[in-house]
Amino acid sequence: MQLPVLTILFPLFGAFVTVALAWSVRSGGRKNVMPIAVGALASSAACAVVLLTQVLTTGSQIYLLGGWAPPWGISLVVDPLSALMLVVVSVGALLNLIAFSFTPSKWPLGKTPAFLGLYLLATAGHLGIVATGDVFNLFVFIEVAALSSYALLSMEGRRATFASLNYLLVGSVGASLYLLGVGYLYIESGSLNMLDIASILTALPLSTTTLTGFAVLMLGLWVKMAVFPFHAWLPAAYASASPAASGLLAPLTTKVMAYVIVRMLITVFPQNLLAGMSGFSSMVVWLACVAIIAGAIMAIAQQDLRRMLCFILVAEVGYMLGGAFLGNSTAMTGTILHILADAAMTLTLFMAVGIIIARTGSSRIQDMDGMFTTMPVTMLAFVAGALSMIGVPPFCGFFSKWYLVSGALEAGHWVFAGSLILSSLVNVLLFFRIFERAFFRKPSVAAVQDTGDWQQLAPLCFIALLLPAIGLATGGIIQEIIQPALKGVL
Amino acid sequence: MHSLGEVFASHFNYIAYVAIMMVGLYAMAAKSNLIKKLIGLGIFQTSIMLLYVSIGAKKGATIPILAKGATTISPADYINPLPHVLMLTAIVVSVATLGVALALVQKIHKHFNSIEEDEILKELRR
Amino acid sequence: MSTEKMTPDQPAQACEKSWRERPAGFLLDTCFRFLILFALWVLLSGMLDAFHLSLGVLSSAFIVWLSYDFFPSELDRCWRPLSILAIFIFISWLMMEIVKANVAMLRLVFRKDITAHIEPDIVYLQTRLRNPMALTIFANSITLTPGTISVTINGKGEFSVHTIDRESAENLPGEMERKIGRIFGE
Amino acid sequence: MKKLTLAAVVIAGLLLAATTLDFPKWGDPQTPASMHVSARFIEKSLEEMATPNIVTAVLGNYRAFDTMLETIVVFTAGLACFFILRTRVTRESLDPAPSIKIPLDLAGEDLVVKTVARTFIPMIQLFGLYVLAHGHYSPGGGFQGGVIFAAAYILLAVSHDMRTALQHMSERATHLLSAAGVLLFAGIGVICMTNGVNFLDYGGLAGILGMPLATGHSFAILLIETGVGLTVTAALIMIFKLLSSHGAVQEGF
Repeated sequence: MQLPVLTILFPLFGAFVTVALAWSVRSGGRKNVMPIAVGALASSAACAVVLLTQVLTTGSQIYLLGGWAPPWGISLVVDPLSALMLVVVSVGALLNLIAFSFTPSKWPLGKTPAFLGLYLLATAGHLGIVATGDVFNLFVFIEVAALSSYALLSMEGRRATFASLNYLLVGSVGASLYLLGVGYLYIESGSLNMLDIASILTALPLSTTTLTGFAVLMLGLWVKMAVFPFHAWLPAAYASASPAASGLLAPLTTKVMAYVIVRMLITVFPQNLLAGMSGFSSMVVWLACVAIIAGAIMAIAQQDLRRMLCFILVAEVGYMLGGAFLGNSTAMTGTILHILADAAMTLTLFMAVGIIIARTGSSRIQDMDGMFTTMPVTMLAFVAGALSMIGVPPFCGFFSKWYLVSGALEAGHWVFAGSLILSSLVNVLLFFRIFERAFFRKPSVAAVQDTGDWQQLAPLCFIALLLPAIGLATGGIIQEIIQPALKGVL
Repeated sequence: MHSLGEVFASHFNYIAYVAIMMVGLYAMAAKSNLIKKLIGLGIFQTSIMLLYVSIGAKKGATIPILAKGATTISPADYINPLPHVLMLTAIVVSVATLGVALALVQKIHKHFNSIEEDEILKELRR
Repeated sequence: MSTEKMTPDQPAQACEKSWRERPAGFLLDTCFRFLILFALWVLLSGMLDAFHLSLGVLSSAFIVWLSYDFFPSELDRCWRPLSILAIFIFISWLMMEIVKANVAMLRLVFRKDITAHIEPDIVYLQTRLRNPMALTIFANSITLTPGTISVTINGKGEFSVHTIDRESAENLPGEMERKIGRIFGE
Repeated sequence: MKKLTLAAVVIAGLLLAATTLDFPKWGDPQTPASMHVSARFIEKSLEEMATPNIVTAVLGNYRAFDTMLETIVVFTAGLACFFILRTRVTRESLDPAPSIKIPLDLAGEDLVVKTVARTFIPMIQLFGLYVLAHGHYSPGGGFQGGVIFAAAYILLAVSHDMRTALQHMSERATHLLSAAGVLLFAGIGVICMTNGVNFLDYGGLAGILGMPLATGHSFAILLIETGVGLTVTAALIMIFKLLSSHGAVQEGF
């Protein structure tokens, strides 16, 4: 019954206790912080999983914070879709933390508790964004997640610091625009609760205020999500940050923002809105096409593995944006599937690259010669992630792309379908270039052997095995989670 | 159709917020100095706070603190408290963002010995 | 000064240390601090119900404990009736002086041959006052009086004062020093 | 380039201003914003939580979850500044133990500034607590009180020096206090949960303490405001120290 709030409270309390313990106990406290952080995330993940099963069997839950009924108080709304996202966020954060829990020795002395505190706060922020049913509360959660992300991403070197400041400037403008959009909705409806706003706006005739509010709010979310013209912060910030930080934020931030866009479209805004502004929708889909192609082209030019992944991510953002605005349920299904699939495969790829960086100290593509012989397990997981990213059938990436392409064809948008397929072909080129190097070339003399450290490899293998599993479960996910969410909407 | 002056008189708060917001946006986009960019960000965020607070205004109403011994409470007598609550939170958020931003700028200055964006970019390309 | 190694983390211990340093009259000093703060609380709050008064007692006691050594210890000596009398005498005298100096300034400003009469200069003074509170009050009183501004002061009682004409600084330190000294029993 | 930016900004501004013509007039009491949710807040807050200041009532009770997160944002900012800026964290600098305490009344050239600051610091602190405690009846509350309280320590650091400020509020104390504030706030929510009600439903706390419901709400608001005050004080002092000493948190800058 208290599960929705407990999912968020565990990482929050974990962060407080981590900081308090590190500064209160003379020597022992600092050593115990890692188990506390892992424990907090594990409890949160357990709550999320239990919540998902509950929601699937007994239906959505609305948790009233402070016991106040919805339009007056803040509520957490957990329906199948947000329960699934809660599981994705908490499990992703947990796996990534376990995989990188060996790195603290490399971190500046005394900063491990602060790092873990910020890591937990970022996770809690993302969990809250997913769970909340209040548009202003969502803004505050965005800021909790964002502030801790800025700090986490600034850790490694001067390039990272500068990139992080740029991210801060862009991200704050994005969040402020979102807040502005919320203000417009408040002027029009007088409420902040998502369901309440939806019912009020549906009863009112469509006004300029609602339309502008919608546009400004979406603009803010696109900035936070790194849609093409506003994408510059993403490769800069994620490619230069420490592996542990980018492994958390690259899979989560853009996907959670995509979820918010989907949530706004299917829950908050009246159904006649998108129909009433078809010009806007088609403009957004074109923008998505540009984002996909630009991301693919820029990815080809990269010499650094992580930068390349970041630009592929920019293209993936285009997939999700375009699918959400195509305006039919097949495409929306594809978008939601792709949020899930992309979170899983980005996590796999960033985790694998992070382990490569931690072992060899480099993420340049030319340093990957013979990696299949030196780090076989990591490379196998990398291959799984890559195949999923390309869209090879048993992996989950295939199914989401299938739905996106068929949605595009259903809407008659040939260009979107075409750019989707084009970017998949580019992914083939990009990844097979790497496989060729790693498989056929001889490793350099100084190459490190992949010692079987279960702590790193177990989470990686787990998430890599999950990729085909999610793919095979696609039918169930659509039936149990996506169709109820889209019922009566599209 | 209302006259332009009438529209201006009844909507001056919205026009003021847009003007301030654009000042902030311009400062963020056009200035190269990182501190000036942060000042621009501050102006940008403040304009949104102004918009919210001005939504709460009611003609002839007083601050949302109930008078002592008030027996009948009519919502028309007190201005809307909700925007104030929201903006209190937003102000705190913007203060926190500014603190983190200044910390980042200070670290950038330590690394690059400059807070001019173009100089830093030149240095990074080298 | 003790060189005892102390933990800097807890203000509590810092306070305990300063409490230990003042065995004589420390209870009276504490009460004095508490009463001043509590009077300020009542003045600010204006709510005289039991709940708010008890909050006031808690807050004042907390501040006395937390910031014991901020409170200027010199003020403790003003607690005697003689000092309170001296404070009133000093304030009323200072008011008169300020009025007098204002009139003198007015007269100076409206003179036709003003340039012949102003003679900006820096005067150096030595007072026998030593405690920081007395010196601060002295310096601020000089600045408050039109025509003179205190420029620098140090702990040894050496002042430099900027004056606009010769007469302004004529009776410094003089009367003012004596009256302030009486407050602090110096 | 700058002209292009200016043109873009002006066009965006004109577009945005054009959309505001649709907005309700300034000061109109009949807008949806003033009618729907806020009317209930104005009518019911005194009855439900014995708090005449409606802003505090909404902030501390109806939307207490927002306020908790706002406090967490401040906590995050303090932690983030520490994480970004703090240099050379050694065992010694984590537990700095300056062996000699400088007496406050050893004043040098800036005697007037120091003495005045010293006189006013306890009063500023008391004023901070007053603002915190009277948030129910007048403008004020945890954040404002915390800022004033932090300002007293910043005044100390500015008028004296960093070492004196550190002796009165060490780095360790600020970290512990900032964690304690958010723990207090969230802890009250959890205590309410133990009584079988939802997170932050102060009715649970009132039940445990055996208070009337409205008084319990009012009391709980005071407690959470104290938590906010603690975190804000500590985080702001932390940020000030880190920024003013370039992350070294010691004297000499």
